[in-house]
Amino acid sequence: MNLNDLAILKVSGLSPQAIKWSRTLDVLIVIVAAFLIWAVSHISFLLLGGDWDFFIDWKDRQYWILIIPITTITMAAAFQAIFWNLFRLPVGATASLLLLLVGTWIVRYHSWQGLAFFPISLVVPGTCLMGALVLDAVLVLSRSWLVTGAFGAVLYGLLFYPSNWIYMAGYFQPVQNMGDMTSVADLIGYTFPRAGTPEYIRIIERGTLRTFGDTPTWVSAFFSAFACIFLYYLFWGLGVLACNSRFFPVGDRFKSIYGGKSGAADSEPALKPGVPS
Amino acid sequence: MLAARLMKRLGGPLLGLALSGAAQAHGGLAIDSDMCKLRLGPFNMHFTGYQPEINGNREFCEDIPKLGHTIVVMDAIEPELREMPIEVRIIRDTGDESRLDAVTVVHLPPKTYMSGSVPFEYSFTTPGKFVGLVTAGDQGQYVSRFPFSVGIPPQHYGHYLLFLGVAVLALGLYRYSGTKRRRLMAGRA
Amino acid sequence: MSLRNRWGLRAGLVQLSVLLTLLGSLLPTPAAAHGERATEPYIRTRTVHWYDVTWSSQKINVSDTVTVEGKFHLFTDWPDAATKPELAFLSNASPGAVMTRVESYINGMPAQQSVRQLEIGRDYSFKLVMRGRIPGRWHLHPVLNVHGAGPIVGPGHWVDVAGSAADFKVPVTTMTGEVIDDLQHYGVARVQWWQAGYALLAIAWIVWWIRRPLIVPRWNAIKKGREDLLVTRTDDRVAAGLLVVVLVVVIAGYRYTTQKYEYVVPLQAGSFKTKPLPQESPVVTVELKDATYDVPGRSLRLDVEITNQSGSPLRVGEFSTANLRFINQSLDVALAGVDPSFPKDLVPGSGLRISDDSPVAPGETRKLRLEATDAAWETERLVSFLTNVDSRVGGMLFFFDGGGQRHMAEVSGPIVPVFTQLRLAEKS
Amino acid sequence: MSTHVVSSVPSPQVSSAAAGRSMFNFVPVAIGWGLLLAVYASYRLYQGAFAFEYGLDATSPEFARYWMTLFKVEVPLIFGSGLCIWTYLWFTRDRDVAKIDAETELRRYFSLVAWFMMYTFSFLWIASFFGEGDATWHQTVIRDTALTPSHIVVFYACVPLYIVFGVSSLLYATTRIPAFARGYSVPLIMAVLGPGLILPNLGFNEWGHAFWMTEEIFSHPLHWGFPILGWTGLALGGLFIQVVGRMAELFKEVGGPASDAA
Repeated sequence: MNLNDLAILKVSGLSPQAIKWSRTLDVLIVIVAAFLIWAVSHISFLLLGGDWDFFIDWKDRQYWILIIPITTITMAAAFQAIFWNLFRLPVGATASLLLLLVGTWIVRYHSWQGLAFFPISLVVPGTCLMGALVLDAVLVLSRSWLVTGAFGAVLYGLLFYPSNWIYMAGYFQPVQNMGDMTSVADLIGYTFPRAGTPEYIRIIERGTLRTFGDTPTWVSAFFSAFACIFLYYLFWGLGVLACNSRFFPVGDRFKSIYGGKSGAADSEPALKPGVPS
Repeated sequence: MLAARLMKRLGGPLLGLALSGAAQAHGGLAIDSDMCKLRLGPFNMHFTGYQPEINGNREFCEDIPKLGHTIVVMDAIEPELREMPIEVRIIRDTGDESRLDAVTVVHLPPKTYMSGSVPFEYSFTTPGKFVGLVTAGDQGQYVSRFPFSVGIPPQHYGHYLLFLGVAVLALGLYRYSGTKRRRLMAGRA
Repeated sequence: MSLRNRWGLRAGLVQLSVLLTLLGSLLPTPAAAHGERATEPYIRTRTVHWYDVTWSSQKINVSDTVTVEGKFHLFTDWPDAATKPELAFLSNASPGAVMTRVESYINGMPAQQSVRQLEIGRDYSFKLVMRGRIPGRWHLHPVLNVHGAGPIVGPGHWVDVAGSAADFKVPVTTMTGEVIDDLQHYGVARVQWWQAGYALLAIAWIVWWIRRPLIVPRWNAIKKGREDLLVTRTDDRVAAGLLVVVLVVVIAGYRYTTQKYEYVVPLQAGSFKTKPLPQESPVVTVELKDATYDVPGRSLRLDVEITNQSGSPLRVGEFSTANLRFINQSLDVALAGVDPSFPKDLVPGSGLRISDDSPVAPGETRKLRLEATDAAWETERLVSFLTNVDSRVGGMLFFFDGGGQRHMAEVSGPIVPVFTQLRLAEKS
Repeated sequence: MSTHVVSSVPSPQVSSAAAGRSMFNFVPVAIGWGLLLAVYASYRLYQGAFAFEYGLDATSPEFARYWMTLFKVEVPLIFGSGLCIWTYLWFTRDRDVAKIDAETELRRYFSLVAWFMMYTFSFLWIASFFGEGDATWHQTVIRDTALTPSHIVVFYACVPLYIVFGVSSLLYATTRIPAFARGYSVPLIMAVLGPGLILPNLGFNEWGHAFWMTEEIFSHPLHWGFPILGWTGLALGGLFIQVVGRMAELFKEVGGPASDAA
C-alpha cells in the first residue's frame, strides 16, 4: 500500500471494515471481468477472423495482415472504454488480447492437437498483444480516446505484422515439394490433410500485380492501420453505450409481484448514471 | 559519388522511394528509376548481382551483402553494344592499378555478346572493395570503372532514425500527459 | 505417452463417461462410412464415378506409405444443384491428420494446389500417397472437393496403422539450406518463447494497475472529482516506458528476422490445369428407356436400349454408381475386374442381373433390363433420390468385348418409385 | 447456491456487529465451479473417446447409441435442473424486498456477484474452449448432420448451461435486490438475453449450411450472428454502474464512518 493507495482510500471515505470488503469485491470483480473479457473476445475473434489465425497456410500478405488487427481491435476498444470510463483503468485492451492468446493456446493443444491430431506447427496463432499494450499506453498518456484512436490504433494496425513476423518468418522459407517450389507453411498445410478445408477455400493472396520487394505486406499493414482508426472509434462508442444503466419503466403489477412495492410509495428514481464524460 | 550513396542510403529504407541518380561522373553505378546502370561512353549497361544460395533471386547493385558464390550479369541496353567486343575485368580495389594481373579477380577476354548480356560468377572469400573495369568497342574506346563492395554489411542509418522516432513519440506523449494533468488539476482547484 | 494417450486416457474415461451419461456399453461395430451417406444422392450418383481404385496395402506401420490410385469419370449429366467442376482439389477423408499426405497427382501432374476446369464427360487418373502417423484403424477414401458442390467421396477402405505416433517425423530441407528435423514441431518453440515474452509484459502492465484499491475506492474517487489520484505521474512514466520498450523490441526483432530469413516466398496459391485422359471413340450407346426403384424389393431396374457400334460382341459386365459395384456374376472377366482387396461392402453380393446376358452382336440394338438388388440402396441412404428436388439417377455401365477389352458408357435419367413389381423380380 | 441468504435476517444490528462476519462466502462458488469443471472435463473426455470413433457417420447405429442418446439425455437434464433452480429462486423470493436493511442488501449484492461468477465461468467454456473445438470438427470432417458430436456438446450442453446461470442471476437480482425489483435493468437483460439468443441463432446457421454453403469457412458472414450476440456481454459496463454504484453507498452505510486513522 503506497502513498497513492492510502490517498485514494482516504478520499473514498470508507471505514477500515468497508476497505476490507471493497478489497474482496475487487477480487471478485476481477475474476468476473476476466472470464467475461476472455469469453467475449474469443467468440468475437473466432467467428470474424478465426480462419486466418487457425492455419499457418492462411497467413498470407494480403488478408491475414489486414483482418486480424481489424477483428481484434473491436473488443479491445470496447473493454478499454468500459474500464477507463468507470474506473480510469487502462487495462481493457491488454486484458482482451492477453486472454484471447491464452484461450487460443489452450484450444490449440486440447482440440486441434488433442482431438484432431494436428501438429502445433500447423496451428500456431499470431497475436496483437504488442499493439494492445501500445493502445493502453497511449490512452494513459493522452487520456483522450481521440488521440488514442489517431496514434494508438494506427500503431496497433502497424505492429501486428512485424511483431508476428519475428517468429513466423521461418515458415515462409522456400522448399521443394513434388518438384514445385512452395513455402514451408504450404508444405505443412499440404502434409497434414484437413477434410473440411480444400486448398481452394483459402482466402489468401492469389496474385500481386506490383511487388516491390516485400512492400505488399506493408501496404496491407498500412491499410489495416487506417481501418483500425475507425473501428477503434466505433467500438469505443459501443463501450460507452454499454455503460448505460437505465431501467425499463415497469408498472406497479411488476413491482408488487417482485415485492418491490410493498406499501411505501418509493418514487426514488433509478440510479443516476454516474458516467463521467 | 558519395552524395549519391549517402542519399540512397538515408532515403531508401525510411521513405522507400526510388531516388533519381546523382550525377555519375565517370561510369559509376547509380540507381536510375530503380535500375542499376553503368555508363560506357554514350551507352549504358544494366548491372545486377545475385547470391542465389543466400537470398534467392534478390538483386543487388553496388553493395553485395554477403560472401560466397556470386553471379553478376551485365545487360547491354543499347543494341550497338551487341556488335562490339566487350572485355570485363574485376580487380581488388588496392589503389594502385599498375600491375593489373596481380589484383585481377575475374577477367573475361574481349568478346562480342550477341545476346547482349554478359554473365560471370565468382566466389568471394574475403570481404572488401572491388572495381569493375568494362571496356567496349574495337579499340576499347569506351571504358567504365565502377567500384562495388562485397561482404561489407551496409550501414542502415535509416533504422536508427526509426528508433529516434520512437523516442520522440514517447517523449511527446509524455509531455502531453503533463499538460493534460495540469489542465485537469487547474480545472479541479 | 503418445499424443493420443496423453489426451485420450482411454481406460479411465470409458468408465467415467459411461457413468456420467448413464449409457449401457454395448460392443459397437466400426462404422464403415464417414459422412458421405449424408451427401445428396444426385451428387453421389451423377458427379464423380471412381473406378479401378486400388489401395497398396491394408496394414502399415507408422511412417510407412500407402498408395491409393485409380481413375474417376466426370458424369455428363452433372446435376444442376452442384456447380460444375471449375475448381477442384484432390484430397482424402480421414479423421484429422491421422495420416499425412506425401504426394498426390492428377494425370501425373502434382496436385498440391487445386485443379482448374475439369472437363465433364471425361476421365482422369489420380494417385494419392499417404503415410501412417497415428496408430489406429482408419478409413481411407479418395475425395474430390469440387468448389460449390463440396466433397465428393470415393470408395473407402480400412487401413490399420501400427506402431507408436512418437516415431513419426517429417524431415525437410529448405532451398536456403536450413535442415528441419521435424515439420510437426518446426518453429513452435520460437513462437511460444516470443509470445510468452509479450504475455509477461502484458501481465506486468495489468498487475501494475490492479494491485491498487480498485473498484469502489476508484469509483468514489471519481465521484469526488479526484481523478488525478487515479493516474499518477509515475503511471505516465511507466506508460511512456512501456511504449518505448514495445516499439524497440518489435523493430529490433523484425530487423533481425528480416536479415536472418532474407529469402522468403509468399504462400503459393496458383492452380493448375491438366488435359483429361484420351477418350476412345464411343463403342456402345446406351439409352435409358425406363428406370424404376422397387422400394420393398430394394431393387433398381433399368430398361436400357443398347446399340453395339464396335466390331466385336459385347456383354454387360458391371453397373457402378455411388461407389457401389454390381458385377455380372456370370461374366468371368467382369469378376476378375474386382481386385480381391477391394472393400467387400462396396460389391453387393447379388450382383447385376441382366434379362438377356447373351453377347450383343456388333451393330445390334437390344433392349435389356438390368436389375441391381441390394440393401445398400437403403443403408447408403441412396433412396432419398425419390424424395429429392432432382429425382434423376445415374451410373456407369462397363461392357466387355470378345477380347476382354472393357468399354464404359454412362446411363442416366428420371427414376420412379414402384411398390408392386415384387413378383416380377422373382420371375425374370 | 444462495441458501444462507434466504433466512430472514434479524433486525438490523449495529454495524460493528456486521464487521465481524465476512460479507462473501466463497464455498458455494467453489462448489459450483468444481461441478461445472467436472461436467466440462467429462464432455471433453467423452469427445476425445467417441467423437472420431463413432461420431463421423450420423446414420450409423453407434452414432445413435453414443451421441443421439447423449443429446436426448443432456437437453432435458440441463434445462430440467435449470427449471428447478429458477423455481426454487422464485418461490423463495423475498415478498417484501423494499424493506430489507442495508447489511442484508449488501450481502445480497455480494451473492449477485457470486451468481455472475458462475454465469461468466460457464459462458467462457462455450465461447473459448468448446467454441474453437467446434472449428476443429468443421475443418477436419465432412459435415453430414446438424447434430455433429461437436454441436451436441457446444450448442446443446454448454449453451443451455450458461442460460441456466444467466436466468438464475436475473431471477436472483429481481427477487432479492430492491434496485432490480423496481424495474428490469437494461444491462442485466442484455447480458442474459443476448448470449441466450445464441441457441436460436443456430437455426439461421443450419439453414445456411443446408442450402447454401457446403464448405466450412469459420469466419463466413453466416456465422456473424454469434459474435454480435456475444458483444451483448459488454453490458457488463452498465451492470458495473448499477451494482458498484449501489454497493459504494452501502459500504458507507454498513461500514460506518471512515476513521481518520486509516
